[in-house]
Amino acid sequence: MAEIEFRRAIRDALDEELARDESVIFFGEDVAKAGGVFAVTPGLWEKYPDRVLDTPISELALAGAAFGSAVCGKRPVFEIMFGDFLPLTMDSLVNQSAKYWYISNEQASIPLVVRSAIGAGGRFGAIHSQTPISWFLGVPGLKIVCPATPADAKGLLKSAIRDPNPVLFLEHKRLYGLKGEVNGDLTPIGKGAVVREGDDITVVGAMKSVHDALAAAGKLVEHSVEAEVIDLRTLRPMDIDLVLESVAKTSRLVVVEEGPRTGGWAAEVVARVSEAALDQLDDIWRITTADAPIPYSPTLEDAFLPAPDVIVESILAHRRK
Amino acid sequence: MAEIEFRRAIRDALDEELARDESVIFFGEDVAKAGGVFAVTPGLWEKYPDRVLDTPISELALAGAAFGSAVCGKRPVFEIMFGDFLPLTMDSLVNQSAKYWYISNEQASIPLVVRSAIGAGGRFGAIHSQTPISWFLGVPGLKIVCPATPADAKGLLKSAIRDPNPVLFLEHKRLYGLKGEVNGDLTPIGKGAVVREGDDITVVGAMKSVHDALAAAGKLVEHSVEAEVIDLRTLRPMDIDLVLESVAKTSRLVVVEEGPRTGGWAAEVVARVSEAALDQLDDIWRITTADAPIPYSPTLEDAFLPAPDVIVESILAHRRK
Amino acid sequence: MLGRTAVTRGSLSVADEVGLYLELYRRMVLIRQFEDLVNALFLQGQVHGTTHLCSGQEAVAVGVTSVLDPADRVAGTYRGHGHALALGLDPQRLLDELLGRETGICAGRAGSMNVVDLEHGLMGCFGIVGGSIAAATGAGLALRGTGNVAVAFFGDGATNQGYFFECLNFAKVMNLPVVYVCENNGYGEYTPFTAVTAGSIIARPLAMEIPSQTLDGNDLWVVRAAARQAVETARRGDGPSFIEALTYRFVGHSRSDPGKYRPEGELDRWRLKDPLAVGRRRLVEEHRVPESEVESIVEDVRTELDRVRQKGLAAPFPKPDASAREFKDG
Amino acid sequence: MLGRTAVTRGSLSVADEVGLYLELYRRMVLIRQFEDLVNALFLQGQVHGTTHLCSGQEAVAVGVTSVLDPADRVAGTYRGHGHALALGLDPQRLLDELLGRETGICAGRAGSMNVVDLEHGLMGCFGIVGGSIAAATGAGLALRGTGNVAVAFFGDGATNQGYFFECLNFAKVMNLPVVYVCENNGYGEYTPFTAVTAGSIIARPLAMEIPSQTLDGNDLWVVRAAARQAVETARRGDGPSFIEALTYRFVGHSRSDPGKYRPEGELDRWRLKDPLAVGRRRLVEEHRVPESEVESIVEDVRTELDRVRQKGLAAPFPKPDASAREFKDG
Ligand SMILES: Cc1ncc(C[n+]2csc(CCOP(=O)(O)OP(=O)(O)O)c2C)c(N)n1
Ligand SMILES: Cc1ncc(C[n+]2csc(CCOP(=O)(O)OP(=O)(O)O)c2C)c(N)n1
Ligand SMILES: [Mg+2]
Ligand SMILES: [Mg+2]
Repeated sequence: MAEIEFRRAIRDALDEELARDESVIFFGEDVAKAGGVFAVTPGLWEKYPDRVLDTPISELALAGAAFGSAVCGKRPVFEIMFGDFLPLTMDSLVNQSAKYWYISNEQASIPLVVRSAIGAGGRFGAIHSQTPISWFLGVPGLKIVCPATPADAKGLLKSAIRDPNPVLFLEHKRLYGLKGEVNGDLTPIGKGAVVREGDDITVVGAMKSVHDALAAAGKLVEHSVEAEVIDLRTLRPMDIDLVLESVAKTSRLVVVEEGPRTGGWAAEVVARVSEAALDQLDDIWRITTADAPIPYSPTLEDAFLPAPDVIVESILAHRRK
Repeated sequence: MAEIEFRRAIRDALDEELARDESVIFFGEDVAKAGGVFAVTPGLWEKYPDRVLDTPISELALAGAAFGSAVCGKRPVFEIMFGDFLPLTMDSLVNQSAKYWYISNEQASIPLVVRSAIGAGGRFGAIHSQTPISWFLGVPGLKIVCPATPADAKGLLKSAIRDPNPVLFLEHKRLYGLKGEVNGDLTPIGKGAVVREGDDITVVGAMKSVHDALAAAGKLVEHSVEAEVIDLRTLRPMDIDLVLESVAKTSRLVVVEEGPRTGGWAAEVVARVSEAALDQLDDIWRITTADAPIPYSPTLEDAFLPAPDVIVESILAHRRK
Repeated sequence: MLGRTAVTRGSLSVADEVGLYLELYRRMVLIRQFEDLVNALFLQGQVHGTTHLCSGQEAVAVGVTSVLDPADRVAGTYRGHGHALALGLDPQRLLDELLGRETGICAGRAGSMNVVDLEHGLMGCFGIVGGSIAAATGAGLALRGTGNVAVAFFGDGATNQGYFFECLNFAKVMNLPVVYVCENNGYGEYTPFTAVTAGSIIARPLAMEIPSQTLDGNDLWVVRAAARQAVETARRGDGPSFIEALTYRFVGHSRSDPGKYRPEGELDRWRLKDPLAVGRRRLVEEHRVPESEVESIVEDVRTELDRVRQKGLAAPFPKPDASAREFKDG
Repeated sequence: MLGRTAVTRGSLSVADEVGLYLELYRRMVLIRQFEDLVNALFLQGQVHGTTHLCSGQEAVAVGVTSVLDPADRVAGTYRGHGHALALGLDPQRLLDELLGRETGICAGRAGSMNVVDLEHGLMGCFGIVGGSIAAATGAGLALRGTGNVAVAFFGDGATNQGYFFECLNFAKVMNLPVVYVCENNGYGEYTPFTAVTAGSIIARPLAMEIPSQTLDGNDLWVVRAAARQAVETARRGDGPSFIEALTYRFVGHSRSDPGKYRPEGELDRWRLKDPLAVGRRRLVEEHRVPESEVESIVEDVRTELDRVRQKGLAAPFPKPDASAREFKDG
C-alpha cells in the first residue's frame, strides 16, 4: 500500500464523498480556487465547481449556512481555517446545529462537518495555535473527532461526512505532513484504538499527543516501563470502555492533552475512570500545557508543549513517588 | 441586618462600585432605561446616566467594546442577558480579553466583568436555560464567579469589578428572588466555603446546586448520613484545597453540577481530587444533567435537573453499593 | 398548506381571489385569537416560562407565506406563533407544545420559542435574535437552482446582529434564493429601534445591492404583493431580496413587559391600522364580501380554538423516562 | 512619537511642513525596509511561523498615524508591522519580538501577529480578522468626551465580518470618537474582495450615516488630509468616520502565498503607484527637496536596520522557566 500524507488523506476523503453523494457540499475561505491555506483541498473545486465554494470571511455565516443547508437535506462540510476562529461560529454550532435533533423531537438531524486546523508547535502564536476542544466538549449533540494518522484522517472524515449528526473534525497542523498507509476503510466514530500494548501504565492521547506518547513509550522501555498507548480518535462520544479495559490491566493512567490543564478533555477521562474504577487505580493524572496562552518564541513554545521527554519524566517521577 | 433579594444585592454592588470608581461603566441590552429584563438594574441609569448605557442587540460588539475600553483604563461591566447568548461574545472574551495580560507581556490586564443570567428550571427551553460554564472553563486568563447567596452575589460582584482580570459573573435565574442577609463585605474570588459540616460525605456545588445540596443534606440526616456541603463560589480559580481538606475527613466526594454530564466543571473537580488524593478516596462521582438540551415541558424539565431528591437517592445508592 | 401552490403561480379568477383572501383573513384571525388564548393560558399558569406574542403583526406572516410553495422553507423567530400558523401548522399541535404536552409538535421539548415543523416548511423558530437569518440563508444554499426559496422572518432589533450582515452578504455574493423579511415593530424589547440603529434599516441591504422595499406591514394585500415579487426574483435565480414590513405589536414584548417605553397615543394610533380591521375593510369594500361572512370567520375560529383549548388542557404531559437520544444513529 | 502632537493641531510653517513630510517619508522607508528584512530573516529561519508583510501599503499607516496625539489609541492587524512602526515603536524591539527574543516588545510571547505597545498607543495587532475594529470601538467608548480618538486599521476582507457591522453601528449610535480605516488592498488572502463582497465597501458605513471617503491609499498626502478631517470630527465629538484607502500589497498574503490569483500586469501597474515613489516624487517636485536628501534617508534607514538586524540576532531567547502568571494580582 502506498503511503500518503495526512493532508492528502483528508483531500481524498472529501473527494470520494463529494463523488459518492451529490448532497455533499464543501465551503470555506480560500478552500476552492486556492485549494486551502494548508494545501489540503487542491483540485476539488476543479472537479466539483458547483459544490466547492470560496466564501467571504464570515465564520458565523458559514456555520449558519451549514446548519440551514443541513436542515434542507445537504451534507455540508465547511472549513474554519484555524480552530482559534471557532468561537465566531459557536452560537450556530451550539444553539442551532447541536440542539436541532433534540428540540425538533427528532424531526431531522444536522449532518454537518466543520473541519478546522488546530494545535501548537508551528510558532503561530497565541491566536493561531489553540486546541479548541474544551470549548465544545460540553456541548451535547456535537461529535468531536480527532485523528492521529492518515488512515484515520481519511476513515474518520468519511465517517463524519456520512454521520447524521454535527461533527467537529479537528486536524492537527503538525500532522499534515505525516505519512502513513491508508487502506480506505471507514473508521468508526466513537471507537478508540490501542496503538501500543503494555502492562505497566496506560497512556491516553489524541492527535499529535498519540505520537508523543508512542515516542515516550519507546524511551520508557529503557526504564523497564511498558506503556500501553491508547489513541482515543474521538473525544465525543468517548470510548471510555477501552480505557477502562486497559486500566484494569495496568492500574495506572496518565492522560496527555495538548491544551490548557483546566477544563480539558483529559479531566473528563480522569473523571470517568475515577468514577468507574476507583478500586483498581494506583495512580491517575494528566499531562497538559499550562493554564496560559500559547507563546510565540521557539524556546517558550517548545517548553510549553507536552513533548515525549516531558511524558517520560512525568511517568518516571510518578513511579518514584 | 435586613434581608435583601439576590437581584437587589447585585444592583447594590453595581451601584456602590459605580459610585466609588468613576472608571466603572455598565452597559447591555435594556439594562439602563428599562432596568434589565430580570429587574436587576433599575435606577442605575437615573443615577449615572453617562455611565449606564442601553446598547444595540450586538453581543459581539458589546464584548469587544468592553475589551477595548478596558485596555484604555475603564472598568466595564456588561450584561449578556442570557448565558445562552455568550457564544456570540466568545471570540472577544477568549481571543482578546483573556489573552491580553499574557501576550502583551503584562503591559496591561483587562478588568472587565460580564454578567449573565443562567440556569434552568424556569421553563425557558433549550436556548434560554443553559449553564455556560463548560464553554469557558478551559479559557486561561478568565475568572468564573458563581454566587449562591445574596451576600456572595454582592461581595463577589464587588470583588469582580475591582479585579484587574476579566471575570465571567454568572447569576442563576432561580436565585434572583432568594432573600438573605448582606453585610456588604467583599467576598474573595477563588475561595470556596463550607456551608454545612459533616463527616460522611463531601458534596460540592455552586449556585442553585448549593441549595439543592443543602436540602439533600437535611434529608440525609434521617438516613444517618451527615453531609459536608461546599459552595465553590468561584470555578476559576477553583478552591480545590478546601475540597481536599474536606475529602481528607469524609473520603467520599460527590459533585453536583447543573449542566451536561460531559466536560463540565464537576469533571475538573473530580480530576483534581483523584489526582491529588487517590489514596484517601472511597468513592467519587458526579451528579449532573443528562447530555442533552434542556427540555421545555415542566415534567421533562423537572426530571432533568439534579433536584434534592436526586441527590439524596444518588448518595444512598452509592452507600449501598 | 391549503391554497399555497394555487396561489403562488399563475393568475387567479376573481372568485378564487376572494376565496383566497378570505382564507388568508381567516389565518390572521386564527393567529390573533391564538395569541389571546396563549395569553390567557399563560396567566392561568398553563403556558410556562415566557411567551412572545405577535398580535398586531399578523399580516406580515400571512402575506409572505401566502406566496410560498410546500417545498419552500421558512425560519421564524421566538415571536413565531404567527409564522407557524400562517404556514398551516395545526393550532392543536402548537398549543399542546406551549402547554408542554406530549402531543405538541415537538412533544413538549421545544416550547414557545423553539417550535420546529418541517412538514409545513417551518425550519424552526429561533430564540437567538438573528438566528432565523442564518437558518434561511443556509436553506437558500441548499435550494439554489431548484426554483424553491427560503424566507427569514426577524425583527428590527436583529438588524444589528452580526448574523444579519454576514448572512445578507453571503446570500448576495452566492446569489441565493432567500427573502429576508424584517418585521419592524419599532422596538427591540423596550428599546426603540431608532435609538440603537444607525441610519435606516433598508439602507443596509441596499448597500449590498439587494433589492429592498419598505412597506405597510399591516396591509395583507401590500405584503403579499411585495412578497410575490421578492419570491419570484428568488425563484428566477436572481438572488436575495429584502422586505421591511412596518408594523406594531399590540402587546408587551414578553410576559414581563413593563410597557412604559411607548409614547402616549402610539398604541392607539396603531390600533387604527390593526391588520384585522384593514383586512376586514378591504374584504367588505373592495371584494364585496358581506360583513356577516367575515363575522362568521371570526366566530368559526373562536369555536375551533375553544375546542383546541379544551383538548390541549386534557392532553397528557410527556413522561420523563422516555429519555433523549443524544445522537441520531448512523 | 516624534512630531505627532506638533503635526496634528494648528497650522505649520512651510519649513515645518517639509521637515514633517521628510520624517513621514522616512517612516515609510523604514517600514518597507523592515518588511524586506523580515522577509529575508524569515527565509533564513530566524523569523518563525508566518508573517504578513505590508509592503506597498505604507502610506496608509503613516498618513493616518501622522495626525494622532500620544493619548490616541490605535488597533492594528496581523499585517501590523507598519502600524507599529508608524506609531514609533522601536524597530529593534519589534524585530526582536519577531525573532522570538526576550528583548522583544512582548518578550517573545506575542510574535508578528499579536504585537502590543501601549506606550506608543498601539492597543494591539489583532490576529482575528475584524478584531481590531472591536478594540478601537471599545477604546472610543473609553475616550468619549476626552478629545482623544481611537483608530482601527483593517482590511477589505474584514468588512464581511460581524465585528465590522456590529461595531460601526455601535460606534455610530453611541457617537464614539473612532476612525475606521479600511486598507483595501484588493484581496483577502487569495480572494479578490469583489468576489466575496456585495456592493461597494463604502456603501456600508454610508448606510449607517457614518461620514466616509474612498481615496488613494498610496499617496501619503491624500491619506493624511483625509485622516485629519476624520480625526478632527471625532475630537469635536461628532462621532465616527470611515476611510477606505485603496492600496495594494507588493508581496504575498503570508509566507506561503501561491500568488496565482493576481491577474497579469496588476502588480506592475500598482508598482507604478508605489507609495515610496509617489512620496519621493512629491517631496522632490512639490516640496523642492533635493534628490540627494531623499536618498540619504533611504541610506540612513538601511544603516539603522543593519544595526537592528545584528543586534536582534545576538539577543537572548527568553528562558522558559520564567513562568507566566495566569492572572494579574488584585
Ligand atoms: C442574541 C440575542 N440577544 C438578545 C436576546 C434577547 N431578546 C429577545 S427578543 C429581543 C428583542 C428583539 O427585537 P426585534 O429583533 O426587533 O424583534 P421583536 O421582538 O420586536 O419581534 C431581545 C433583545 C436574544 N434572544 N438573542
Ligand atoms: C476571523 C478570521 N478568519 C480568517 C482568518 C484568516 N485570515 C488571515 S488574513 C485573512 C485575509 C484578510 O483579508 P483583509 O481583511 O483584506 O486583510 P489583508 O490581509 O488583505 O490585509 C484571512 C482570511 C483570520 N485571521 N481571522
Ligand atoms: Mg422589534
Ligand atoms: Mg485585503
